[in-house]
Amino acid sequence: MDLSLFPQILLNGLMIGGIYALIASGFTLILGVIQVFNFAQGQFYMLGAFIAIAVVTNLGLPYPVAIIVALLATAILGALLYFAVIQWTTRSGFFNTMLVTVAFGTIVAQTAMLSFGSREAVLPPVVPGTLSLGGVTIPNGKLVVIAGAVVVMAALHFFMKTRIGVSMLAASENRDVASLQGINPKRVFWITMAVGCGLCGVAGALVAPVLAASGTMGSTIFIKALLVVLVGGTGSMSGALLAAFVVGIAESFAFHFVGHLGLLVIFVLVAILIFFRPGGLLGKPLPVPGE
Amino acid sequence: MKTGTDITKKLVFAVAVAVVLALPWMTGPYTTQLFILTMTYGMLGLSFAFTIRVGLPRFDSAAWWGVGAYTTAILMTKADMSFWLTLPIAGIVSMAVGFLIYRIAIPRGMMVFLMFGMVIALAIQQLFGSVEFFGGWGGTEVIEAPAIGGLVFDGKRELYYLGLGFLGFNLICYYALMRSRIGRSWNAIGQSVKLASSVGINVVRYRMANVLISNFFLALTGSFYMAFSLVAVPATFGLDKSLNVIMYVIIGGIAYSLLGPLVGALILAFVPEYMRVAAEYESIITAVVIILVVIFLPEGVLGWVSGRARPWLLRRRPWVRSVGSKNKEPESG
Amino acid sequence: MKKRYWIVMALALALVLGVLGVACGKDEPTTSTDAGGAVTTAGAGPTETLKIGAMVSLSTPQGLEMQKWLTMFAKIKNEAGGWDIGGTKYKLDYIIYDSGISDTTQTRSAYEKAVLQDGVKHIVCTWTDVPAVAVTVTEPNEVLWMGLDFSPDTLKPEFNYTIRAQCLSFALGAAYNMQKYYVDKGAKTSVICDTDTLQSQVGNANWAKSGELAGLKELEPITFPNDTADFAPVATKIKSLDVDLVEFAYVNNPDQLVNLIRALYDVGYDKFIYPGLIDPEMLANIISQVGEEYVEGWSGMYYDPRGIQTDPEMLALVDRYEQEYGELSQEGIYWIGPWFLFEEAVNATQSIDVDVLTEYLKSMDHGVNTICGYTQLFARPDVGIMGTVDSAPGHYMYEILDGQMVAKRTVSVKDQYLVSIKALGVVEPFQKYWEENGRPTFPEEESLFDFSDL
Amino acid sequence: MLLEIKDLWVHYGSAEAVRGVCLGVGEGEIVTLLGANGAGKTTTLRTISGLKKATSGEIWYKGERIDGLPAHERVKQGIAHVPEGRQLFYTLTVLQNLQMGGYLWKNRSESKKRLEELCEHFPNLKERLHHQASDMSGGEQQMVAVARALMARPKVLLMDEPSLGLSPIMVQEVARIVEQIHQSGVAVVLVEQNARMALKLAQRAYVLEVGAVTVSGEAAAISKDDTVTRAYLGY
Repeated sequence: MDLSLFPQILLNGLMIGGIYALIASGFTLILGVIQVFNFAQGQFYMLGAFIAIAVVTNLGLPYPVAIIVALLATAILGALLYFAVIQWTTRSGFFNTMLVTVAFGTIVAQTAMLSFGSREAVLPPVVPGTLSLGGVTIPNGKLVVIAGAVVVMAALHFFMKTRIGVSMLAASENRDVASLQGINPKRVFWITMAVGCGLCGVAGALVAPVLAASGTMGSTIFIKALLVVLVGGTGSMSGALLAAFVVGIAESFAFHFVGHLGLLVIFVLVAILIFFRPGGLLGKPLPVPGE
Repeated sequence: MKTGTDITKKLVFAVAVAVVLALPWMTGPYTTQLFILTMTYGMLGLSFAFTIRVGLPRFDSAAWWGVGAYTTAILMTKADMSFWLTLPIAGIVSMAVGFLIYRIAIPRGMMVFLMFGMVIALAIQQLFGSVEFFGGWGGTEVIEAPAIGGLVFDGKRELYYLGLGFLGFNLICYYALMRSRIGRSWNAIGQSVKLASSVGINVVRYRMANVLISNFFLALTGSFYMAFSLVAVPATFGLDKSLNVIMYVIIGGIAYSLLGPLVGALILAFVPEYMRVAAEYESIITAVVIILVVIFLPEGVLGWVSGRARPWLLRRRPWVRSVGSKNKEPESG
Repeated sequence: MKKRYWIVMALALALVLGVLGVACGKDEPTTSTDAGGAVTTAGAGPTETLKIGAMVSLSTPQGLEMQKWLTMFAKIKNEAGGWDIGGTKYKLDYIIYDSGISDTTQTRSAYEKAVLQDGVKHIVCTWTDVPAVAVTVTEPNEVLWMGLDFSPDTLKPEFNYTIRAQCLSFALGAAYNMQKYYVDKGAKTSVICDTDTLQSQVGNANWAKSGELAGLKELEPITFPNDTADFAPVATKIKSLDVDLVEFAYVNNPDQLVNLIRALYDVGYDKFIYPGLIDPEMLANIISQVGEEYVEGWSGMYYDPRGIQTDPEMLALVDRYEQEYGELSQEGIYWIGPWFLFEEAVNATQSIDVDVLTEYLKSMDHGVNTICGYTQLFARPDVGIMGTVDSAPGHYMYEILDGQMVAKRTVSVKDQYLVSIKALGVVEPFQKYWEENGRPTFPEEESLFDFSDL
Repeated sequence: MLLEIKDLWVHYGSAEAVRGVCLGVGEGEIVTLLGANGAGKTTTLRTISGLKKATSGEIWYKGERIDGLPAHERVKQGIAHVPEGRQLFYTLTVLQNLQMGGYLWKNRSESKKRLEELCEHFPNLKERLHHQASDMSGGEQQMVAVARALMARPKVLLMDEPSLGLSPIMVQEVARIVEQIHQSGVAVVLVEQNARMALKLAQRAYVLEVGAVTVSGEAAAISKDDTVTRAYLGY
């Protein structure tokens, strides 16, 4: 095959990997800390993209502002999801809570469908043009996405080192003992929901200029994020990051060589990986509520 | 006192059986069809509730349902097999493929099983859709309705009774299994994996057995589905269907592993029929209703009813409580 | 408990109000089941109700769009005091059913609800139902089905009430017109790129055949899963094939199309692109991504009839639509074609009897104008169906020049019909059919292909 | 009395864990709870710190009823709890563990000051601050757990089996630390398997049997009580 394509395929993998990383780390954060399987994660991603587009096209604000608005809006909605719904259902069990997030996701998705559905939503490229490196053309837009994802992941890394961040980790490890330190679990929980959902919102906002938005963009990316979590192992942010890039790049190459069956190939590869490395690449075994 | 309740119980049971048997003669074909669908979804729900007994939630029920449907369809069209012969084959195929996949997932615990299930749901659908052999996204068709001798199951009533047969078989098997020795081990695992393994139960093996049995019945449900659908299309067997199945179980009451899924499926099949709302908002309204039900009736409709009904009517299964609840408190002091 | 109760109730209320707000913000709430608002002219009020069913998915833009159009047709009829059929005024009740997206269960439920519960005898216009399931309900219950079908599932001589009023069998004329355009510009090799769906599995093979007929060397099509969001891998693969033309034959998801072209641009593909079905808004989107010189060429779309459509009746409908719902949207406009055939059949026979209507439709020998141009039903002697059951649908052609979509013309029914027969290699049975029944007559339209080219 | 518990009843499901326990802790006092496994000692502590909800009964602290408060609010009031089996945050470092203990200090320098103070009390923690908590030995983990609880400057420290699973030398060390805490003016409620050590340290003692207090009084007196010595001291 044409070797010059290699860097390009790699770059595609890196870009989508960055997005997976954001969604997957939001997901494992929520799963780890609140033990909520947040099904609405993908819908928050979709919402983030639509909000960013609306802010740029309707309000005429610059793109970086749109990212921040998308982050805040999805974070607030995530906290709202916690206050309005999740906190009443956690006591009645894991599945009940999960079902509720599914329902919430449906509401978000169908509402988006009804309000944005028949319109195309595309942002003009933020940094137009391409970069030429040794015969390889690299579109700037993709680099922006990768850079954005890295920046957000770094910010998340530092956030997890702050008092709030550490208290989130503490609460995820042992909720009772955390409350014995004076940590208010409820506060930690809604902050976690906000952060986890906000990460998805940012992911959506980041891809908006590159991938455009559609009402259905959230559903499969969520499954892919699960795949990333399986590969990376939960509880480990670095695992999620690594796995996201691994899955992203593998997917990119698999599509190139096996076409539309690439996804199946990835599934098989992941199954094999998990067979040999139960904890994923870096992580520890997944938390199991009620076991 | 006791004999009194016994008589009432028998009476209620007899009336219930009579009503169920007479239903297709009391209602129109469309309502009968709704009942057939209810039975199909009810059976899927039963299988979900069955694996929940060992603490494993399956998110791939629709996928294995599809495996059953496709096996039957392909065997009937390509190998010209009779419908009845395809039933055990569908079950075995589903168990065999399931075994290969779950060998990886089950030893890794509940959360991996759960996520794996979702991925499988997507993968199997993808497989059906993009592989030519399975008929692609257009699906695959069965021309012939199943028949025994002169009795052809092509009308609504016949299919209703066929469905009852499947459902009855399913219920009896699950009931017997739950009551058996292996069922007690499953209960123990459902209550606490740690405790169960500490008393020498091989958790992985028992879970595997449970899931494979559930796979068998899911595939059987798929075969039954082919009997009245006659067409299988990949989109039917997606993750959203599996989520619906869970909805039936939780709405019905997750603690009621036999009646719960059926009641849940019944409610969700019929209630929207009488809700006259603009169809594009239906999914939103259903979602809101589900949230409200989960918040206000966390034990499901049956749990709510049984709080008000006489206790013998619905026997609670205490073991399920431990599955969902978090942070179990130590019993020592 | 009390506090919690109120919080939740408030939330539920807020959600419902929010949803309604969204609906109202969209110009007008569209109630599907009620075709009310009928203005009854004094004395001659509608005496009977004619229920017609449509099967769409209400979670797709196309479905929502079709709902609007069809409800509007009913409204127009009712405003005029009902539909006068054979001396009886009928109040038209166009019932839109949600048949899901290629979901056999939901399709069956929707059809059985329509046929068994609501007593609908005519299903006119469908979108994402599963026709193979549909016919198992409609045929035994003698219900007229005029819908959309890509697959050969419903093309069986024993089906009596199934009219494939919107299908792909005779749709290759459009492809041929497009492909010829690029061949004239020097394209030699081509690859079709499409989603991995039923439509593409059936359609792309045919599309490639018309490409060969037009003189292109068609490579193995590239398909991608329907839910793909990142098209960079697809574009990379296309780039590696080194072809002269990329055909986005049936990609009709606007986001995907914009993304695809964007991705091609990003990897540095610099040959022809047939952008498929786009409208000016999408074109503007694409141009904002890649610059106007990147997407020059031919395009087919059915978005705005003005400039192409000359029939004042159709234009009036478009105006009415804009009055009712605001801006015209392209999503549903093509798929409502069957309604016009149905309307014509009812008006011609002055009957709503299913058998009368089917008989008329099966011997229909002329095209009917729809918003997207002429549609005509033809027989399928190649599969043993001698009645006209399969449609050659109308289609617009645009040329993209300097970032503008310049309206050119419709693809003629004649092209659609003849090119398809030739490309699919079924000339022989048709020739035999023509010898027995005479050649069909086509509407007056500009055409590239003639009987002599067969 | 600094902390007073009146007629406390606690249930796990329908099982009674604590049945009408009354006890009091004075300012700066060491009180020990003795009893066999399952007597309700841990449950009593968990109820005081708010991890477990009482079925009935009252908990008074500094003249205020606190049984309605959630656990994290009680920490704010000055009740710290070193749970059974240490229960550190094993994924965090020692320093982070201690910082979590000082979670309530909004003021960073205040928290830092307290950390330095504690490092003086627990000299061998100082050099291991950046180690992962899971890498520490059992005794060191116990030190971290105690130090973590002390970070919040509590008035009452609830200690659940601090010497469990430690070597005899470490048990000595734990006794020394409890003594030290006592000297700094913090009241201690000590639940201990090692009844001899507990009685030596404590001023007063309560003996629990099947969830109820059977014997209570001065520690010195109880250590001479025949039934108690036979049951818990082994002679």
